[in-house]
Amino acid sequence: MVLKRFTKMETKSVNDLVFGQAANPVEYGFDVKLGVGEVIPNIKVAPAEGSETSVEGMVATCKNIAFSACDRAAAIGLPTLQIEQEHVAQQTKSAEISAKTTAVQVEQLEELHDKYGTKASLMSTIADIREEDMGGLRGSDFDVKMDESFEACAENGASILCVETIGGKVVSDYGIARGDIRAILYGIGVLGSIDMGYMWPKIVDIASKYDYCVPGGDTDCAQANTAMFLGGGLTSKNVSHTLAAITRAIAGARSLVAIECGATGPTKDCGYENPIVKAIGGVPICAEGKNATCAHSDLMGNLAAAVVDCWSNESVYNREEMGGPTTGVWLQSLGYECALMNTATKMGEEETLRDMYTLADKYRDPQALVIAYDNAYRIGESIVADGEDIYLRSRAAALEACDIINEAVDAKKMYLTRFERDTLDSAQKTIEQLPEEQDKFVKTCIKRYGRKVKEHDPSQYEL
Amino acid sequence: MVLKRFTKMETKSVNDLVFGQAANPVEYGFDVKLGVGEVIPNIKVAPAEGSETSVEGMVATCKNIAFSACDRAAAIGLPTLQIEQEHVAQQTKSAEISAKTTAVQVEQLEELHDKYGTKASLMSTIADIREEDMGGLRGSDFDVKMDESFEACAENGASILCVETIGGKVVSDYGIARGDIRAILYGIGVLGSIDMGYMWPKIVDIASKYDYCVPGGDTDCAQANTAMFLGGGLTSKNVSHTLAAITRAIAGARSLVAIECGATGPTKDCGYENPIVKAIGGVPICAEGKNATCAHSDLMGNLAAAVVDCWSNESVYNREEMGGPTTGVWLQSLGYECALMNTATKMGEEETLRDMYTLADKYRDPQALVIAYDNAYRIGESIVADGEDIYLRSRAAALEACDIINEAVDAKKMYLTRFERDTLDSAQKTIEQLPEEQDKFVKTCIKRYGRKVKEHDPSQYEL
Amino acid sequence: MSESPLKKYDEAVFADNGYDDIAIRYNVKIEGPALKPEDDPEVAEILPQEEGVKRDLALTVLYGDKEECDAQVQAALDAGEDPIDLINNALMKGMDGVSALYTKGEFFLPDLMLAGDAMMSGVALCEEKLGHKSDTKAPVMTFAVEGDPHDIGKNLIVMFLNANGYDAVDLGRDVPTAEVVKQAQENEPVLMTATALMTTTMTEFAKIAAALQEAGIDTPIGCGGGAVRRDFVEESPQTFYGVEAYHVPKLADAIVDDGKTWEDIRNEYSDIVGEYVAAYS
Amino acid sequence: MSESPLKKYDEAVFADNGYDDIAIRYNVKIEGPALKPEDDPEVAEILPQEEGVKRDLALTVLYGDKEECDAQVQAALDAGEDPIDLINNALMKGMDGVSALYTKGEFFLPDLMLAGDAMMSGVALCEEKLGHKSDTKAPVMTFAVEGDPHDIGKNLIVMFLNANGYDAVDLGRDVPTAEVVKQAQENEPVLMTATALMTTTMTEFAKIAAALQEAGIDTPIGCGGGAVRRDFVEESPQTFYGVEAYHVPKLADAIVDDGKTWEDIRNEYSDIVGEYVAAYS
Ligand SMILES: [Zn+2]
Ligand SMILES: [Zn+2]
Ligand SMILES: [Zn+2]
Repeated sequence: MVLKRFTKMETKSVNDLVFGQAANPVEYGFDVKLGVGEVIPNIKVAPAEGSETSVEGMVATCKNIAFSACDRAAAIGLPTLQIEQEHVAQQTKSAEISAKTTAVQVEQLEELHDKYGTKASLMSTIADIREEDMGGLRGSDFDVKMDESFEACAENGASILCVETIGGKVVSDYGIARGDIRAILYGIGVLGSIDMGYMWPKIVDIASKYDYCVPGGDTDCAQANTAMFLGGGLTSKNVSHTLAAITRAIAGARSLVAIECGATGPTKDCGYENPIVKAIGGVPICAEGKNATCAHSDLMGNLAAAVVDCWSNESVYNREEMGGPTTGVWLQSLGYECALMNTATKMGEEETLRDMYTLADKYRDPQALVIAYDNAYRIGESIVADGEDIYLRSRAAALEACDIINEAVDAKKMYLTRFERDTLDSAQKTIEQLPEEQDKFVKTCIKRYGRKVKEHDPSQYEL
Repeated sequence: MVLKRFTKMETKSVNDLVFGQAANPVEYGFDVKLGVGEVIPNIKVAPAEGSETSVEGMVATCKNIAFSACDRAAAIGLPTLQIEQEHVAQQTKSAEISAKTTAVQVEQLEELHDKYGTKASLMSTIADIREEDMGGLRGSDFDVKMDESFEACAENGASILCVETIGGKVVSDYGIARGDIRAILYGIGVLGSIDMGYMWPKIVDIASKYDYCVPGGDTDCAQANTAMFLGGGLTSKNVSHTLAAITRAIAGARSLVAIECGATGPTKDCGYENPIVKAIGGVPICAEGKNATCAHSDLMGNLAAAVVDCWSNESVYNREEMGGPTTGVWLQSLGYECALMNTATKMGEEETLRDMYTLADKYRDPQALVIAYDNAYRIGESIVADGEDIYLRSRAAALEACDIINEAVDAKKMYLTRFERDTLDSAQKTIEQLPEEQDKFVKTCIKRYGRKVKEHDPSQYEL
Repeated sequence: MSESPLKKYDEAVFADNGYDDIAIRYNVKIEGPALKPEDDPEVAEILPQEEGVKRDLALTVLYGDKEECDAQVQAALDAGEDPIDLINNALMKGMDGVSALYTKGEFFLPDLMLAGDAMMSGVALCEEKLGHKSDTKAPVMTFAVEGDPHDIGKNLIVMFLNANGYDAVDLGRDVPTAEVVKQAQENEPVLMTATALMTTTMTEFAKIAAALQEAGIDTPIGCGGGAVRRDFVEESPQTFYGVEAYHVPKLADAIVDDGKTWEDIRNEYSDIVGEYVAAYS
Repeated sequence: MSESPLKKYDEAVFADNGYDDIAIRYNVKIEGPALKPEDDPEVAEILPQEEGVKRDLALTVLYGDKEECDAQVQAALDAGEDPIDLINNALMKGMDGVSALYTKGEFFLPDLMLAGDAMMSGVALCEEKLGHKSDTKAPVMTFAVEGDPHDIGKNLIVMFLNANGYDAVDLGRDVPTAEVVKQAQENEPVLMTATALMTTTMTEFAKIAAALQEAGIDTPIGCGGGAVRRDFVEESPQTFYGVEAYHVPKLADAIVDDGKTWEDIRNEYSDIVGEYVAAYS
């Protein structure tokens, strides 16, 4: 399949990048419309431990989650409810479980829609159960099982199909732990993009068969989020936050591939690179931040909301709080944040709120800085300038991120530790010295990482 | 003690009512200043079950909470951290436990302050362990124990002393369950106010002995929040939300008494009547809303932030989430919300954000409507107009709330169910027919509720 | 006062779809047409059909009018009506109607409380005439645990029990464990409910269960309240987690009519109370 | 592109106290003066004092320079240096310096990883010369549980073990329980670590513990990873909850040197790892 690469920006101006609005809106589920103004909550709850051991267990836990979500949505007057079912491996491996867990949640959402008129939808995120060194990425049993799971979900009423593909992870993991930007660029920009080009046409085909269903998007969870999570807080001492910032910019070039294959958004919540994808592709995005602290800590809890269309809590244990089931607790926090955004939009002050969200974090950390919507737009422009070549555009994104950080440092807005400063300088120097041709770069990388990363198998990427 | 009743508004204009700013700022703890612009997070975690059985258990759980809070504050770059220690009964009953749990948390906060320069403080909320029918409100063993606990906390470094007094609860509980507005007015407006007038001069005296410590404030948790919690969500079928709204207005007249006794704020988080108190008394307030869903569900998650100075999560179990200890998880959500407000203030857009917060909930429910800051200011004005008389001002607040709701209904902005409509009409009619003199009202109430509420003992209020 | 700063946004906020773009008052949105309570088809089935003293009496309960109820009961008794007949076929029928409307969402807590007050007062008058207590289904004991001064949840339980023909033995609030054991020995309840608001008072549940076991009393204990969670409750034997006050009579029925044990209740809670309960699935 | 819409707020946001009113980069704020790693007083104590091949070698590890390290080791061996002496008094000393700097917050993960790569490569050359494996403190087994393809946390553990003189027996990721038992029988580790990312893979811990018990193997199992909680882990015997990857060597030391059991570790975790650990207090 020859992809239509983006070579210009779908979002015409940086100021058009704002929550709730997208150049290319999308409709799905029970009357949900994204990109035309409203921001909606996306609640996600992890199946309780032990529930994975039987079909009935999985169905019961999924029903429980959907019931509690619908109950709270009605209790507090939410205009729209989206549930995300992020598969555990056991779900994806069984078409029966995929079908039944989807059906039971869709049923609850339909009841809510019928009784109250609430707009409602279900995002089904299939687990990427493939392994590069065990079975392989293409045509393996697990690859086939994933196709079957996508089909089962769509057939049973899923509104959106998503996935977090893992192509290139074995190499980027190596690079992230060692601060090796070349490995990161190869793992994410090249290998990740190639693997998405294999997976996404299949997903788009399946979704297109059902009028209530759309192909959502992908996230670089397996790679850029590994850098972010290991990067941790300001006082952590693992991965450099400037390196994590560059990694995020590269992820923008990668996650765009889903859209190039026909995905329409909403993309996946944990893709902190989504502002770049939205800037280029004009699709509505999911995002998570200050109301996803149940799942992880980031340094951009407000900024992540600046251009969101679907606001998520990422994940939480399914159990009871004093304030009720965690499903209701976190949905309510999300729903109220959406209400704030939707109020700003009605007031005609959405740009003001967007700018508040952004400035609340822009200089908290370099990782926040590079995905601040104005900088995300800049990175987007650097990507489309080299849009036809997945390697060159990833490299351009990385260099643009370096420039953005350096400019902020020069303007005395951003301050770096020595570690952050050193790793930024060294990464920038390395990138600048990389070859101008994809072939040459790939050849060097295969030689270098074929040896250092024993799980890496270039043939899985047709390299 | 003769109290200086408020007969005019400390907050000069309704537009001066905004988060982070107060007519009468206050300083306490390690360099914390409230009311001069910055909104700060207030994290509160319930001691783990079982920890209450020993001094060591209580100290360990309190240390754990403070450690996790300080750790997260540093990790995400919060300029200020406030911890609230809301006592369980066992803490207040033992001066030793009060002292040691306070000291261990203050020690953590001081370390944070020394190492990072973080501004830091501890709010100590003593449990009201008195019971009207068993031992009594005044001079009982439990009353004395409370005094000792306040003293122990202040002596060991507490920055703020607070309490949720329960005067009048036995009568208001009766009234709330039966929709009897007269009992509510008597229980909150008269009995609650009288009891606060007994308790608060003692607390103010203790705090005044320590330069780092201030007397914060009281909340009508025991009464107005009972109405709110029983009122529940839109689909609940217990207490009427219009009645709960009137109850809240009355609570404003009551909770003001702490300020009249010398409390300086910040007041207690769960006092949803605080906007009224701030409008009249000009003191900084705590509040809770969309980031307190761990503890309870309200219908004003954003609106509650509109005029806040200290943003709280109310309470959460002390346990682990995927994102770390609940202390860190909820502190981060709070801290990020504060960052949003502080950013708006720096941008000069604090009024815009305040109005977004307010409009996001103003017409979600009548309870939200009456404490929207513009209406809270109106209710404040009605209170100070009768400021000298605790009964008349409570009645005025109740009637103003009725007017506010009716006006919004007439303007087709607020919609009511038949139940809400009927209970509003009947309450309004009842209130309008009440006597003009406090003595006469009290006499009728003693006669009526002395019989119906067996726990009620008017002598506890010097009636 | 000066004009509200919010006024300038009114036009924008109420434009187009209006406030529904922000929040929807679903309670208003789904409200059906107004109906007199006695005209509700289900209630019409429950109430005495025949015009007369028993129907009138049921209606005073339905409307929660204690004074009128007292007056009518007294008049009926004076006119020689059978007190047992009045209780079972007038007062309790009115209460059944109230429960039906509450379940449907047509009636609310104050309706229930005032009807309960009227019904209980009428029953008391009848019992005075009888010279002894009337029959109840069984005794059920209620209390808030030691250290817990909050009792509004427990008071709701008492009201639901009385309304459903149980003898609610209410020990009050802040009740020491020894007192619970003593009262359980005296009253032999079929079920007891323990309520707690705080994490540090719910630990009493385990102590109560242990004390009862030691005394050889195996009555199921329904535990609930503010900070209480199912997983915590189920760490003790003999207990189960109670979710809503109005579930209690149905749980008592399951024990009395079907011999359900506390283990059965843990396993079949949703079925017993007849609705989907998230904490039990 | 057009100018950033945020530009207009720059002046306001950076006025007065600047961005510190919103967020403070504490990592920058508390940073001490720059120091060459070998000049850190603690590291200076650890490194060979005397100028010469061993100090140079330790420095190549300290700087994570694998190629230079390989070259120097080879040259030293060719010059007749004792391989055991090189391992213990040069390569491991460099690594000890790295660990010290990491603990202080002066060194970071990549420093550790690159130093570890250099050290391990140097050790391999020495062992080649020796003709056999060098001594380690003890074998420790590591794996990600069945169904879990995530292994970066486990890889960190492996690195920390090697850096501290343990023989890390790495079973990889997605490891079936039967394989765990088999490898435990063969390798007789003093400790094993099981990692899991999801709520639905952490349930493997219980299965592994049961299978090991059945096989009569009572090696402590440190369980950790993404969604893992202490309370869940402790539902199985023989396990404890592991909080940070860098804790593992200290836990292994406690087992090897002080004979600590899994129960001891549950009770003394904070003491053993030498820091306040919130999950254990
Ligand atoms: Zn993810
Ligand atoms: Zn409260
Ligand atoms: Zn409270």
